[in-house]
Amino acid sequence: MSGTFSIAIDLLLNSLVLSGVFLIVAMGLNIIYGLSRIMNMSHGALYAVGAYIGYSLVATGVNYFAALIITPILVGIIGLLIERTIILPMRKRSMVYTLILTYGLMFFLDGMIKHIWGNRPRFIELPEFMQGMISILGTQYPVYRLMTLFMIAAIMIALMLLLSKTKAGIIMRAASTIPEMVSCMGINMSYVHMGAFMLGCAMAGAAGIIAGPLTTIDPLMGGEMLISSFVVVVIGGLGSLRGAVIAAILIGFVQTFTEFFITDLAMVIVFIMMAVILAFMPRGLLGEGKFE
Amino acid sequence: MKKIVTISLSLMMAFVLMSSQQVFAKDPVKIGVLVPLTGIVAQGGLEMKMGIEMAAEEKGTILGRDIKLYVEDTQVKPPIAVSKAEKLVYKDGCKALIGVFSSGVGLALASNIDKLKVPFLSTHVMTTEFYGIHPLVFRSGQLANDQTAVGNVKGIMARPDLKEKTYYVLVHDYAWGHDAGQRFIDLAKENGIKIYNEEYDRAPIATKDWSSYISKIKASGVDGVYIAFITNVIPVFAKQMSDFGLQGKVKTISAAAPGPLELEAGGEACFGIFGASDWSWDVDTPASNKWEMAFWEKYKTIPSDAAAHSYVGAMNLFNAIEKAGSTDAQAIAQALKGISFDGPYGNVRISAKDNCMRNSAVLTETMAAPENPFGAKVTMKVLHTFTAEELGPPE
Amino acid sequence: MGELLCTENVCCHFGGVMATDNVCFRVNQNGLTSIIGPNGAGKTTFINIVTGKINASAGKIIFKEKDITNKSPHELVKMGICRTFQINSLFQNLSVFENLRIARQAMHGGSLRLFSSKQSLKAVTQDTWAMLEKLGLKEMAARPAKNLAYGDQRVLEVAIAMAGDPKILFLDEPTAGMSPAETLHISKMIKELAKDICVVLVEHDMDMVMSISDRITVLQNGGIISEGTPEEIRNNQQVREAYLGKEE
Amino acid sequence: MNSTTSIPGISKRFYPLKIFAVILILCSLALFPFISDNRFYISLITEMMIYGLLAMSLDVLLGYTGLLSFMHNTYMGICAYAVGLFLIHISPTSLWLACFAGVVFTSLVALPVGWVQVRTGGLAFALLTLAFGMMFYTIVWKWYAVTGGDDGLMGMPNPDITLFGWHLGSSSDPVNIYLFTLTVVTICFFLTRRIINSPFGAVLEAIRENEDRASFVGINVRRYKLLGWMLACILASIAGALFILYKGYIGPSTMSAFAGAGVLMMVLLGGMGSLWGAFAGAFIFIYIQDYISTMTEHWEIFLGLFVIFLVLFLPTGFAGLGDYFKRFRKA
Repeated sequence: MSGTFSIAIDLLLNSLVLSGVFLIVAMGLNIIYGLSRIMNMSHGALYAVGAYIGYSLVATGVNYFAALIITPILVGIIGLLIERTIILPMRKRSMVYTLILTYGLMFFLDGMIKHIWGNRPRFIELPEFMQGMISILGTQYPVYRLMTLFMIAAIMIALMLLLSKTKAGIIMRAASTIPEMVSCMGINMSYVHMGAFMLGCAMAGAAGIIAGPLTTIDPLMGGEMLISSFVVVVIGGLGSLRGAVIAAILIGFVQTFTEFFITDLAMVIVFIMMAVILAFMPRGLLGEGKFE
Repeated sequence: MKKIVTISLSLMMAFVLMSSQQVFAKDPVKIGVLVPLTGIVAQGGLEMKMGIEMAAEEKGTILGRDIKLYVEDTQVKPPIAVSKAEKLVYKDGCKALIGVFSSGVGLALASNIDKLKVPFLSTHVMTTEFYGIHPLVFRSGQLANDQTAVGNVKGIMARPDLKEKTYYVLVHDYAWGHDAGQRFIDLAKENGIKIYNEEYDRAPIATKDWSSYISKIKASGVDGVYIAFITNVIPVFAKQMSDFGLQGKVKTISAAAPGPLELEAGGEACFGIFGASDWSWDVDTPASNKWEMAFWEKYKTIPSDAAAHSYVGAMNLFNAIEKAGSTDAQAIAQALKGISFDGPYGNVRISAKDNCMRNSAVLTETMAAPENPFGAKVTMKVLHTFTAEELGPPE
Repeated sequence: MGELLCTENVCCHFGGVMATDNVCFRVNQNGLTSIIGPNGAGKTTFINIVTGKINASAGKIIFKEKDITNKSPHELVKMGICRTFQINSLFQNLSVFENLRIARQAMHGGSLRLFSSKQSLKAVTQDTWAMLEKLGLKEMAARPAKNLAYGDQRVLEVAIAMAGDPKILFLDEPTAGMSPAETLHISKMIKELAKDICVVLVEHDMDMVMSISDRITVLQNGGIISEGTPEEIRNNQQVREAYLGKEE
Repeated sequence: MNSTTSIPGISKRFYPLKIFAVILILCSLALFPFISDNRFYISLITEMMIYGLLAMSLDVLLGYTGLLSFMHNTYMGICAYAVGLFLIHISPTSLWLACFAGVVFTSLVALPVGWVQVRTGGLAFALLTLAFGMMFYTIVWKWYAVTGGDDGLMGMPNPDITLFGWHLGSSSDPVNIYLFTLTVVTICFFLTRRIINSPFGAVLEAIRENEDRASFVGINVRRYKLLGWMLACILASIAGALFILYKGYIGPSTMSAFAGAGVLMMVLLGGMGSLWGAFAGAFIFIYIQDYISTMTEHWEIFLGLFVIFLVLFLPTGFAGLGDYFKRFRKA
């Protein structure tokens, strides 16, 4: 009996961890899309950049928790550079062109990762107390994976506080519903777009360093995460932050359980769900999706 | 009017560029090298390229002519590998093709060899379908799946603690993975080794997060796992197994040798991987030590079996062209049958019967590395050496 | 003259807001009926419901004794219910000629001909030229719609609706943003149209409405507050309150 | 000028010159395999023509109906697999029957997908093509028993090309395949040009310009979007049949999202809204991708920079007609 019970706990915790990572990545994508209507195809690559920067920081002796703070900031700065150089001139262009531009950016970032860090898989050296196992309700579960849940919860709370309490957060939320009105109130929209893009990239970086120890850090990790985050964002409703929370949990559980029971068709089911939502509920689960 | 100008301009440019490349230098012997430089196995591909380049440098000249290597990136995608092979043969005029990491790419090339009409010597393709597949297609590289299965099963039978275990079989979902998994299961059942899932599990190559597979292994309660993964992914899987606390409890047996650099990255979590493979730098023979130091001086990276296979394969090819006395495809093919070369892992002979190599091999287990010039922390300790006859297949 | 179209207590609400509240509206074979009312009275919403742009939450719409509630726009247009839009909605990059020709072709049929050339639909091309002639847009036939002056674009908007051989034509503020001269030109054209087909005009320009309408319906908060000839409406107490607010 | 049946706006100037340019290009392409016996360029140009046909089919969807598809290569892949499986399992000699079966099968698959696709528009349509594309990609990749999974289809026979009993040559010889591809692609090009300039094509352009207004002019928008989708998918499936005859191999990587975006770039490179622009885009993209990847291991960096440069400084593509896409532009 204890066998199936411990499997259930394993699966439950694995699903929560996967949902958490999807949530942070999808949030970043949604913030960028919600505000400046840009579907950032290079979001996966920025997630990988975050993982690699985290690895390098920890490898050069920086404490893991310090790296946890520094990495999103660094990736946010990279996001700033990207936004000011190639996204800004694209502001007035149609959605298709920004899609292809960020697609080219994905190629560029993947290539740079390979150039700087090479092809070898990398592992982040976790602090001592995080490496062990802990028994939960009778089953052994890695400490780090539990820590991930807390870290993700902390990031989400910080994001909620930022969006609801701070001035910048309120401006961003307002701009995502009616951009024109915000610019009429004398707020320089170009700074708002810049802030949104930086925040989105920082979220991708944070997801990267958190997911680093969970999966493998290698140049291809970006590509898969991009497809999964698209699925989550679409099912939650494009640009809807609340929708992304529900969709991330849903997809995290569906993917983990289907991979456990019917390994082959796991991803097919996920894509069928995406297709059904897009065709019959384009505004997403909560109906808050924004299309143009 | 503007449209017409742009289209005729772009076509003229294309024709000019194409025709300008027929320049004739003093003609060296051109060899096409097909290795994956991007994608999941980029590290293995890089090591193969190093092995071949080292062989070319060591060989110097063939039939008094220099050796010119044309390297192309297959990206582990069969359609791209086929177009690159066409480019190497038709455009660059290569007289032979060498390399190729994955069975999928190898089989795609083999099915197009009639168009290419040049000999193709694979140095890392392990599928058993290569035995006698085509008169122009040869293998001189990593042990084939059947040979590895024999090595692993003999290794398990020789150890009482491993013999009693029940094994969970998990493979990468492509031709090589299925072949390796099926071979081991058939041979294990013949020898009475218990297999938990005879319908072996298949994981996508791009899998990064092994947690769902590991929970299945944990749930099944097995005490052994047989994995047929691409070399670079083996240490990653071992690391996640140890993260989930299974390193001590579940013994990992691998159908392929793990890459040395990945072992370094994995560190202690990768200890205890058991498996048969051609070579590891722990092999203590004069030829092996000499080659290791030469490789270390040249590339300053830990010598790997991928580099060793490709080095030996390249030497076999160069010697065959020398023996054939010409770069004609049929002559080279004829010379390749039965040719042999004494390299880091002993004598490697290409059997005339099925164009595939026979060579001795070692049974290894990963553990902490002794003092070594490469600064390696993890080694593949040699437990036992198999003779070529032991591994077969019979000739 | 028989009744052409009538709506029986049509309602439509977005969430809590009751945009159209039990509207019963009747129109005859021809003549010009105007719908007026303060901003937000639900004029455009009502037209959107009748022309199929949005679905009615309740009530029925009868056209020539047939129930056409919530039918899709293209079916309604085929039946002769055409409309223009408050904000210009043209085929921007297509030429003025093509804007009209595609409307004629959609009505005339022949859109499924894959292999014959556009010119092969002779009747369609001739009708389009005739229409351009009538509306004085002939010289600009080859220019893309986006390069036209705003006034001409409004005329083209009406022309496209006309190309559908409408039995009943809904005009949504055709004179919005027009100079007095252009407004005069358009109202003369509308008066001309109303002779043989039924025209329903939604407008703010009071003196234009009063001068050319046969009947006027006044909407407020989604419901009809009064109907009648222009004179009755001019001195109707409720209408004045609706517009000018109650005298305290 | 304004006779009652002429249509203004179609420029008749330089018409003879245009015909001459087209004939010149076709002849030079037809004679190329006989001039230079370098088989690499013969197969490279065959591949360029096949991807040109695929890019043109995407342009019918994107440049003429205003519908963006991320993975239009899915339907090329499905047809290639269908033709391959037909030749391997049913009859290894009947080439035409295999191609016909492949195209019909792909259309039967594309119809229900199209019915769902046309319920959406704009970005939702694009993301839906990504969802369906990835679904078919995963099915093909996982169905190891039938499709050979990641290694693709093995053991493709090379049937002879026969026309009404007249034996033209075996499909294993690149020159025959080159000429066969050239004729099929040229026929498809002129047929598509004819359809684009027909009343049906006019309806598609009206939908691209203003979908809302189109339904208020009496056009059943969903039906015509579906027909436009089917036309694009049939052309893509023809490209799929040609691909497997040329390559003798089909694998999941040809149907991947990565390859899908490549086709999209060919259309943008060549300039949307011009059929021959798609071919120019395909020629240039494949040449650059082939050329860069042999130059350096890190070809991805340069391809990325090239795309960014292209979008920033040359948005309308080489054929200069990209502004058909004004409709999406927010200005």
